[in-house]
Amino acid sequence: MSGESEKAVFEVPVGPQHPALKEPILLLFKIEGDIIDDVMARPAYTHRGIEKATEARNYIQNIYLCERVCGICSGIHTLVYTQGVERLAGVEPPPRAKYIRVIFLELERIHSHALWLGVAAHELGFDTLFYYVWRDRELVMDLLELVTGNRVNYAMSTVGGARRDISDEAAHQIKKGMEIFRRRLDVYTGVVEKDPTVRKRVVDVGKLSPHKAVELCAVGPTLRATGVKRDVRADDPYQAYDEIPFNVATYPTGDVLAQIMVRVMEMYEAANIIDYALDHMPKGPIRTKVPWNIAPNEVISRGEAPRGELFYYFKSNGTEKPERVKIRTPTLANLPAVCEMLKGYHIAEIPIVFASIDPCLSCTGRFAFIDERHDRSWVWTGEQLRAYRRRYYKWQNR
Amino acid sequence: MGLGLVKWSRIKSPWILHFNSGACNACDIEVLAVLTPRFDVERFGMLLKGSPRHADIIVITGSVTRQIRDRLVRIYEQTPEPKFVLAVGNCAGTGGVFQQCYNVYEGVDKVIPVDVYVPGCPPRPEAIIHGVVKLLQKLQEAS
Amino acid sequence: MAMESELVGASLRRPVTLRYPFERRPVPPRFRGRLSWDAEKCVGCGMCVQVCPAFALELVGKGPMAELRYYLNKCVFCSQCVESCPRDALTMTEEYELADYKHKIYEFRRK
Amino acid sequence: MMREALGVVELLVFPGFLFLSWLALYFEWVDRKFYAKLQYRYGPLYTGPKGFLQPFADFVKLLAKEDIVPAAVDRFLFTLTPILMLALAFYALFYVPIVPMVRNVAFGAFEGDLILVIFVLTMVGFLKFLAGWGSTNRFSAVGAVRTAFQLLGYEIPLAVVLLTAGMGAGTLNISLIAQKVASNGILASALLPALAISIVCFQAELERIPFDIPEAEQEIVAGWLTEFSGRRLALFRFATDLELTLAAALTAALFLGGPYGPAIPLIPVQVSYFLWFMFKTTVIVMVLANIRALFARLRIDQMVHFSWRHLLIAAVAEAIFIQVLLAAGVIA
Amino acid sequence: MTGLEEAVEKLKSGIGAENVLEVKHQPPRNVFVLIKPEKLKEAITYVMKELGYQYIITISGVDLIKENQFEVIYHLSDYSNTISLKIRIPRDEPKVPTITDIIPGATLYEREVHDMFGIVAEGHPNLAKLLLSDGWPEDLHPLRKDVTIQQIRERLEEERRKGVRGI
Repeated sequence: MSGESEKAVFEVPVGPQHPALKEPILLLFKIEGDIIDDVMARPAYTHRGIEKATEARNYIQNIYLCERVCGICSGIHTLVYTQGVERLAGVEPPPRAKYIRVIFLELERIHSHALWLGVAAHELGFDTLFYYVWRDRELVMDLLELVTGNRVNYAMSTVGGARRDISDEAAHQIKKGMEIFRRRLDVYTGVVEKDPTVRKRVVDVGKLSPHKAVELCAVGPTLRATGVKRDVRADDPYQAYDEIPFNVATYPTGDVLAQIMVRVMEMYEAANIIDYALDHMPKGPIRTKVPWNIAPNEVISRGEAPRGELFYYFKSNGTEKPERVKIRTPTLANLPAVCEMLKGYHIAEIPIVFASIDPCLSCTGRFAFIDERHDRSWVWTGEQLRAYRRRYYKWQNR
Repeated sequence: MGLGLVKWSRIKSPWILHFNSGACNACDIEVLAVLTPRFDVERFGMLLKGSPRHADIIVITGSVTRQIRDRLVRIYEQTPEPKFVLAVGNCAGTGGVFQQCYNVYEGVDKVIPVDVYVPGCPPRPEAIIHGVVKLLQKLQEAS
Repeated sequence: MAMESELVGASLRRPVTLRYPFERRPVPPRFRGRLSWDAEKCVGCGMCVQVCPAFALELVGKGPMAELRYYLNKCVFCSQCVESCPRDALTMTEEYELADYKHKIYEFRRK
Repeated sequence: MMREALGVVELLVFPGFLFLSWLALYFEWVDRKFYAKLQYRYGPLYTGPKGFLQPFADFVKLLAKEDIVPAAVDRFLFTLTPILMLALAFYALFYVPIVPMVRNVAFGAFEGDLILVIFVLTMVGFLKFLAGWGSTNRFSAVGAVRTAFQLLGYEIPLAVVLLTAGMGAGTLNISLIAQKVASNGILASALLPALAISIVCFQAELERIPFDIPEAEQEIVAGWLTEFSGRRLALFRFATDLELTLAAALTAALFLGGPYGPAIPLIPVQVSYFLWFMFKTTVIVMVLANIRALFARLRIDQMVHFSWRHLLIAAVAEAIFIQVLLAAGVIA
Repeated sequence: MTGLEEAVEKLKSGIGAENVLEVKHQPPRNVFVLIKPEKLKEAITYVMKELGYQYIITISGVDLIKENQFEVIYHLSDYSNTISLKIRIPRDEPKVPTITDIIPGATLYEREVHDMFGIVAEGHPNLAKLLLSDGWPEDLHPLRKDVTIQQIRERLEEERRKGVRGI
């Protein structure tokens, strides 16, 4: 092992506050020259203790707590939560509610993927694309605001149905918006596919093999970008997804380009789903009543968040508060995969590869990855950090 | 005269550092949205900076988790004077929906001083700009 | 290079920027802003306090004469209280410019 | 006596320090405004008319801000590099014809000043490396190493194309080259490929997208600039603006004739110099901003690869092309 | 007979029907199967190898404080159907065998359960702290039912007063 220590290996910590990371996480890289040798992540920075808090609040309060597990995929969190509680109570939401849920979930998927595409462009240093995508994302945000009343946390799904209806006028506006958005999407697809500098940065970068992806239990677009056709919407359909025809987008190459293309294709697909759902929305009520106290039971609830599979496990105990709510977010499932993807690439590729799984750490906040082969930890303890700080930041005014 | 010029320049050139102290991302994407063409705060001379050394205003989103507390203090210390803190969202204000969770400090002001609170969950981008304008007003009034 | 035609378009068109403090856009119809309370309708049942996920509401006093205290900086603007209120005493206003130098607490009073 | 007094004015006011400072801030404004315009934004808007005073406000604010010197840095380098970089950028600008008032050439013009300016350009790059290295922060260090790598990439093609202009004009005096290019249409059109190459090289020198690798915000925070704050940061930013001015003025002078151009009727020749200079340099800055808006960032190895594989070969080909034209007597 | 019922029958024959204590279907595509703890690895291997499941969704822990037991649930899936294998282990001696050798993707979930309940996955290569802060006391497991949020907060404040950082 003496040979290894002679190599110029040095550690670069990235985070918890770093421009590439919109959220706090500590990534510690072992770098050999310019090549990443090993990755360690510590996302405890966003751990807030939500699972414990759910046990102290009633089912209604928990809707909004779970909505704020993650601000970007807030819709799917409320949906999977409310779907789970409905299953616990043995209540079926009315058909129209199911369609409304599907519509705003797909709108959310578009907004999330557009957001991600912008952030990915930003990580590549392509700020113009970032600004353009976000400009057009505002279109979707306006539609979401029109339908739900808020830009980000929609509070749209509730236990027993949907809280707000979609009027014919709103439906018309959504369709018009989707039409415009599709045209803009064509432009961006062209840019990503043709621009030489973008291609240089994304083709054959952050490769993941389908075998490895399945083995590390990756989910969602990260898995689909390796060509594995898995999507909870198709495999375990919930809400109205079994009545709506759609394709599961996959891309075979497994690099960052594939991650981008899968998400772009999903945006097209989501626009189609929205159009179809608006056309086939049944008339009728949008809510049913659900009892305040829920008898002892246990269920699981799954849904396809923009980032992959979202999973809730519920256990009720006959009171107004749940006995146990377990939340498994997609980013947690994808982090081992991204650590695998990063190895062997340049420092310059950290931002884009890490961003390529669309990390949503606030969801996760419960994870630290240490390479299991080497079984060594480089988590800096508080003491080490303070020593480093004392050494370094003993600054003075002049 | 000289002081007036300095004050004027401070009001006209507030550079921000975005710090996520354990937020749910909603406020973060709205803070980002504020920079994008629809709202474009570069109109006010605001630039998003990556290094705390270059920043004047620290925009903090999130309910300050226990793990991030020391980092927050450190970032605050690294920022050169004069510095201002904008707490965006109610998590940064009081903990919001995460009050009474075991791993949060319930607000940035429990750890470092805050100049302006922007309520909202998340605040609309307009509300964030309004918060910044309020902060600049405070600067204006301060002698 | 694929963006050049877009850039040319941008250089010829007006910016899309909303010059916010000087230019406003209408608030959407379902917007959830600051809470307001109607003393006439409230019967003090406390339902709103029970469902509030962020502990932003507090009943001062008991029964029909109870008054409401609203912690603006705790509210998450979910409007569950509005929905749960049996008498429709609560509404969400369109007010969103709420930034301030300190925490704001609204003491809703019966006249 | 009159001549000396004019010389002092030329040095200090116009087109000396004061005007150059104004010019630097003006170019930053043009750059930011046009970049924003390309992105459907306004850019700076409320600081002075159309945000014109924004760079000035940034500069004053940074001057008045607390200046933090981390304990681990090399104090000598930390203090020296911003001042030296500013001084060098100013120094080089006195050899570039901007608005020649007295002698019809740049203030410090002499035969061979092109070599000096090329040397200064290299030194500026080297100072960036020293500044980052002296900071000892990991991000700064990585940024510094990248600066040095990048220098290896663009420096030689840049020098080759700049000297090509000199070859074509038969002199190494920047002002004389500019005069020659302005009066010789064939030479000017033969130098157009060199203009394109030099713009790409200057984009790299100025560390702007797609070559902002040493400052890549998403990767290494602010690169070699990470640890600088307050006054030092203000000086660095100002020096970078001056570098932009230098790049624009030098490119304009060597390939587009700088301030020299067809006389505009009814106005004195100095005013026409001013108008031509402002027009040409502003267009160059806008082209630089357009490039900035058009690309994603390259990786450092891709950048060096690109420079050696494409830029250098193109630059040498251009030099040979000019030589052939000279030998064939096409360029008089 | 649906695919899942068939799968459960196969599982019963695979690990022995006497080791399957309880089967509870949650339509449409989930089943909870309570098995004996000592048969856990065998059951998971059977599900993964013989039934062709590839994917572990997560591992949930539940504190059954009244029975003085922990329930650990392994949610295995073939992306469409889910078999939730449950085991119950004594609260005083919270140990389960690791399954990382069968499913590499399960490492994080085992560590999460370790953090939250103190359930040790024996044989796990590295059970370091996952999501709790650096200065978190080793004996405090937040999701156990015998501590309330208030108690956790008080404990952490006390630790901080003692000088422990990172909480």
